[in-house]
Amino acid sequence: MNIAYAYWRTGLALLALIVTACLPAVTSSYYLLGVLTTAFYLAVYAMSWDLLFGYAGEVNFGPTFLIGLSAYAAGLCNTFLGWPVWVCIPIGTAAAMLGGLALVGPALRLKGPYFGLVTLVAVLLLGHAITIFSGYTGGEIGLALRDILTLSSTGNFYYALGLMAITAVVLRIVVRSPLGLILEASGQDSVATEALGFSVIKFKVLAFMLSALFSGLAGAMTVFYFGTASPGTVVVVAVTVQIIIATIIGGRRSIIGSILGAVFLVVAGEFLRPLGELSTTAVSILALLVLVFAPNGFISVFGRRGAR
Amino acid sequence: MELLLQILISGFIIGAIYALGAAGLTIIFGVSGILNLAHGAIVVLAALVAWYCALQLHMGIYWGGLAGVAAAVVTTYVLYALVVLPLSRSRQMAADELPVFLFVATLLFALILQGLLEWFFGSTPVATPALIDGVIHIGGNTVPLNSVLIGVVAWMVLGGLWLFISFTRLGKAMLAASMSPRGLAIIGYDIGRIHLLVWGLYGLLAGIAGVLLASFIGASSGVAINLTATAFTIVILGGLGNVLGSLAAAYILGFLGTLTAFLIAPSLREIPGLCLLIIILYLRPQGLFGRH
Amino acid sequence: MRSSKLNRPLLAAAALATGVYCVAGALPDARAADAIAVGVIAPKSHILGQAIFHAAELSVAQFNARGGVNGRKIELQEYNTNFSAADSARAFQRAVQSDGVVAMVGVFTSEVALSLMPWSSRLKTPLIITGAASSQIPERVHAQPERFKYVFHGYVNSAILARQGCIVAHDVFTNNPRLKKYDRAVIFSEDAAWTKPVDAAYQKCLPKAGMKVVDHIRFAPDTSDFTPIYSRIKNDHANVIMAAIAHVGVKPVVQWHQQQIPALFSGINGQAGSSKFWDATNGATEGVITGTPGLAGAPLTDKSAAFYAAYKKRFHVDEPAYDAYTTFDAMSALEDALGKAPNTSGDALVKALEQTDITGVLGRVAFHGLNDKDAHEVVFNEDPKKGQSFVGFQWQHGKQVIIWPPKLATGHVVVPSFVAAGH
Amino acid sequence: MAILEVAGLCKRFGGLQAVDEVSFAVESGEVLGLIGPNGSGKSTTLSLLMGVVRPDSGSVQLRDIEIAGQPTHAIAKRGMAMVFQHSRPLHRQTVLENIQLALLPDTIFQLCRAKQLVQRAREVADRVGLTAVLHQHPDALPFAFLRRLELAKALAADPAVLLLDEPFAGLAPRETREFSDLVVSLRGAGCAVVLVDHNVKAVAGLVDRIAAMHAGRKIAEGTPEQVTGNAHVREVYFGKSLDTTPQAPTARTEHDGRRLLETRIESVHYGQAEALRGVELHVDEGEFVSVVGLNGAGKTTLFDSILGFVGYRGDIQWRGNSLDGVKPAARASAGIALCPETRALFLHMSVRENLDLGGHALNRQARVEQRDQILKLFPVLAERASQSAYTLSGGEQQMLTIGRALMARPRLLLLDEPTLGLAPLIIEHISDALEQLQQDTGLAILLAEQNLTFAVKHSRRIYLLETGQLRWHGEADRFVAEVGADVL
Repeated sequence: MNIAYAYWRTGLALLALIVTACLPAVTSSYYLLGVLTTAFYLAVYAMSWDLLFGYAGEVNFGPTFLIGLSAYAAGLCNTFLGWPVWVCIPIGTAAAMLGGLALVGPALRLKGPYFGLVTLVAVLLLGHAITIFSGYTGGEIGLALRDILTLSSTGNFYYALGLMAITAVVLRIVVRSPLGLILEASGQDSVATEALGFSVIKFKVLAFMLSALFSGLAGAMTVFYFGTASPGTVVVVAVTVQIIIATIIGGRRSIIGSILGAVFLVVAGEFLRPLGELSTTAVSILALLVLVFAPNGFISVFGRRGAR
Repeated sequence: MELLLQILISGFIIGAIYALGAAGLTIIFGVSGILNLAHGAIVVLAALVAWYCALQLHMGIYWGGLAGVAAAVVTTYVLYALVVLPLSRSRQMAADELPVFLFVATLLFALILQGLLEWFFGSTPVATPALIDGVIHIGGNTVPLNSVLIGVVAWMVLGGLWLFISFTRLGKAMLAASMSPRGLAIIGYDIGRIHLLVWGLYGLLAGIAGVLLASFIGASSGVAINLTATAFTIVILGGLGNVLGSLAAAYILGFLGTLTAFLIAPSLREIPGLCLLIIILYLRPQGLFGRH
Repeated sequence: MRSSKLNRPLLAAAALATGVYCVAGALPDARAADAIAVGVIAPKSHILGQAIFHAAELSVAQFNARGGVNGRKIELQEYNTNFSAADSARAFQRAVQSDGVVAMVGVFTSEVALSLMPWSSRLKTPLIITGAASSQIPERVHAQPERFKYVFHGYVNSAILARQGCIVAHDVFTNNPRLKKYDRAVIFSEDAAWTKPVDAAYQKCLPKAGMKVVDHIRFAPDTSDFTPIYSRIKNDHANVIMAAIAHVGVKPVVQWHQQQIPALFSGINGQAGSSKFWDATNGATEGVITGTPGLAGAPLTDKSAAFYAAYKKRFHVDEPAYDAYTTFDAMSALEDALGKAPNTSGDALVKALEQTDITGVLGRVAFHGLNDKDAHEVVFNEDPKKGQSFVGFQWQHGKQVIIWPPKLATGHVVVPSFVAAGH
Repeated sequence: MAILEVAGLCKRFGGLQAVDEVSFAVESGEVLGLIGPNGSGKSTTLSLLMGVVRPDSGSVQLRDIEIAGQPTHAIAKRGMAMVFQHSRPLHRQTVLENIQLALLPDTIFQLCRAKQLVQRAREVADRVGLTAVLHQHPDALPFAFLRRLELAKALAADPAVLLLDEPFAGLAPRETREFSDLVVSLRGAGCAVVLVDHNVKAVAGLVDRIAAMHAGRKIAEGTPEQVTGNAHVREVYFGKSLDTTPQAPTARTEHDGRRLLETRIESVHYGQAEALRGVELHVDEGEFVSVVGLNGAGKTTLFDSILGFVGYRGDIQWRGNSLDGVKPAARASAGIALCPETRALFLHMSVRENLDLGGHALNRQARVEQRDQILKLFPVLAERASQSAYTLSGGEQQMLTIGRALMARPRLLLLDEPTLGLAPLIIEHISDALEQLQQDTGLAILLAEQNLTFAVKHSRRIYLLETGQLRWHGEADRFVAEVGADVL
């Protein structure tokens, strides 16, 4: 271990954080802050997803199952029970973690795309449930919340930045720790990892719990940022697609990669707005190009060894 | 009795269209091991092009349909040449990660295609004219001749596919490739060409399914994802790579949905299918009719 | 090896920071022109979205030609919702915080409309929703007037539409001496939140209109095959389908026609209002009856015909969709308010909008007060002199023929042969 | 006192009794070799011991504690460790970190590395000779080091019993020796070792005892000499008798001596592992040549190179022309037919369809003629012509594989282990068919075999392939005398 190198890296990450945190002082564009707020929440989704996909080796095509559970649990608590935001967010997160627990069973039994399909179906079922119970959930129209996090753009920016920073730090500590080592090993070859004396189930449960924790937090905070919870923002497959694209074009198995990917995705979408209705298509084309020609993502462009 | 007959007739037509779409998907998986998420988008493309050519360019329904199928085949080759081939040859990822990358890449392709379709044709649903007008009465049920024709055409195409696979050398080679690509290579077949053939055939089937769909119930860019999901459910239920299994699964799913809509509530139509899928995946991951 | 390792995070961080600051630099913070920016927001790929953009453009062009707000022109900024609540929220922020937009008009999907309401209050910018019919819009404004006072609803809510559907049905076919009795109705709704108040209103008003509700069917919005549903309707011996559909449109109508279901297709049918519906269904819509705020320049007011002519000339479109009319009237109200408000602040505009009383293309334009049940919703009345009004029409030979109200009617209702034969 | 005692272990996969009543015992400090041909159940036995696969019945006692049926990690904690044949180290971590992984406790409450962890990892690395590469990443290491890394991970927990699954596969001879020495050194540490390999010879110098397996059963146990001398074992490995002198030259028709195939392969690599090195051989027209060698020697790789399925350095010539850049399909069409060890049949197609696909390049009439000829050669296939290939017995499938290859009227037939897992009677049958074939058509055959009897009986010349290199080359008659005894 090169201690100086580790310090360097921590220093740089801190520098990037400080630079970003100073942004509200530099720019008077609340709009930019709004864009970045969305990007930061997406980054949290992406990091949580990557913990499962990149490290634990689980192809989860239903991150919005966890996000949606949390968003709606928190939203319902706020709308119908009138509980304050800071109570609803933990409740939502707990719902997401229960959902994560429910996914562990299939994850242990099924491989790769098959597990992916189960998670996809879980999302579809959640969507159907929202429609069926539209009396409570508001169906396709969505749920209007009584409260929001804060009115201030700067405030929302710092909430999102804070969550992203905490997520990044915690996940980074986890994946760099002995725990992360075992997690990665069990994702790569669960039989061999078992043979080294690790009970893989325990670590898979942990991975799902961590992923659910952060995507749940972000999901609940997202709805309190928007002021509404609707399938279009937290459940539909399009959101999943965004998360997957952000992770992969940023560079999987990399915390900073997920952040880069998410920020790129959102900011590129804004930049390409002059293209009108083709802007989303243009972003997809860009993402596809990255995927085909640099499958290891942006992060590989910055001189990192192939993440095999 | 009348109700039962209605369920049977309705299930027959819907099942045939489902089967048509899923047959191509499952062949692709059998031969190349690729789960193509752009499926729904390609089906919709065929439907919209057929509609556009038939009505906006006044080419008539038959030429329009042909144009739709041709568009699907061309797009399929574009997908193969620009996305699938380069990724399969890429050395930048571990071999076991390739399926996931292909999965995501086809998903992106679907999004791009969907965006372009929306831009060109708009997102409003459209339906092509009926191929023939009139209705027939079967046991007290009114059935449009067009629906009967669609069911018949779908079955004829499925029959043609069966004939192709069972009785032509190329078709047999294709089937053989899904059992043992290596076996095919050692007897002197160029696997690359077989892949080209399979993707072309897939485009053809998806295109025909799209054109029939446009005539039967209409299509819009928004339904692409649902079409993909349905086709996937069928393919997984039937066992990946198993054409006959897909056929059976298409009918099981078609009848299950129709029965639910008839007997319980139309709004719950999709749910039994999804639950069945989860149960099957859990108990029998190789599908109801999977071989392996 | 070592150096590239060191470079990676450095480069990544640098890229991130540069990217962020590039965006900061690239986006203008404020507008420098003296024009007043007004935003219009809708999905660009959809017919209903295009109608919103067109109507707003036409209104602004005419307004600016008349001299604008004391010489200041209005500049229209267009935003795409992409049907996504998240995209729309971002677009709204951009509009207000970056493009200096003072008010926003548009939106026809309820999900997007409801998700924009909190942003309207947060950004203190008036939002006039011109396409979505959710009754939740006025309900929420009514429930939290302080918070949602910036939101106006330039279209009537779905409960009113349902009641209007009953009235049209009653006048046109239930109580039409020329026709056999059409009095057994099935409520036929897509399973969505917006249809719940519609269904409730149908349950109440259909018996009043002389019809018996024989069944109530709700189906999934992604239903592809309606055969089972139509079988049930046939088994019910119903002869009227009172629809509440918007997301589905082509499929039920095409299958109704193909399977020759012996029941009139009436009620709320979001897509059938569009002139392109004939092409989209290949004429299967022949005989479908529905209502819409404005149609073919039906002369509800003295402005209707001029708008219709100008719209057709400018955009080469056969027929403006319903939300072209509502958007045009909302824009007129906004232009009026801009002229009367002391400044362009959100609160001043809200005050001015609340005072609106002008004649639009659909009738009088005025908004309910915050204390009314339909808070900040445009006033509806069957008499165009008292409020926004409504026509009923039927698709006949590729044309939308007005069949209600009688004094505007350009034709009579025609019962499709397979419906008539079914009795 | 035995530290590991296995009694009556059984495992069934569908219709296959993979492990059948296997019993043995290993003591501390003892090395037991478990040998057997492919598919004899030895690897499954290891999996059963480790708990990767649950046994149907039987007992496994480790230090007198019953562990059969327990989960793998529990068995590992009781002192069992295993080196898998195909393992994937963490590629983004260094060797040192990979070893640290194996030293970690099984708990989720560990966010910091314990101080002594690195020290212990270094010690383990030192024990297996990885000290020099501690800070390198696995994908930068030669294959032999990866094997050592796996050994290091297995040794990290100081296991009482170490299971090694084909530890020498893919290693060069020198590397094999070094690795053997490592294993021997474990004996001193009181560790019991169970080692699986095909090859008696490779393990002879290192094991105390050998248990030989065949078709799921243990057929012999004893010292290497005892097992090598065991008649049953010899029969399983070499057929009825090794002493068969080459038969009358009826099998070898006159060949006109024109060169058909000539390989000058410098090397073939699979990732880090070197599979072939310096293989120069040739086959003349009408000739019957064998490449003999045990499993893992590189025979299949050689055939794959000839058909162009794997990349190679060097050159392969077909009738005087280089095959460089020629695709597999074109090589097959040029007259090289392969019968792979896996058979690669189209299992869900009928026998006739399989044959017809083999002759796809012929016109209809020629195809029918050729098919009739092959059905005459293998009459049993004619009876089963419309049955699906998967319903055939192993022998029939092998015949079908050969038949399909012959449908294309090849000049050279590559036969990869045609006798594997087949009953002697069937082997006789195939043997007769091949003889007749050569007589009738003058086809050249290149056979890869570990069944020496079969190879010696038919071939004119024999190449001996060992760990990817040619060890010996000569006339078949000289083979038994010069190297026969050495091969076992």
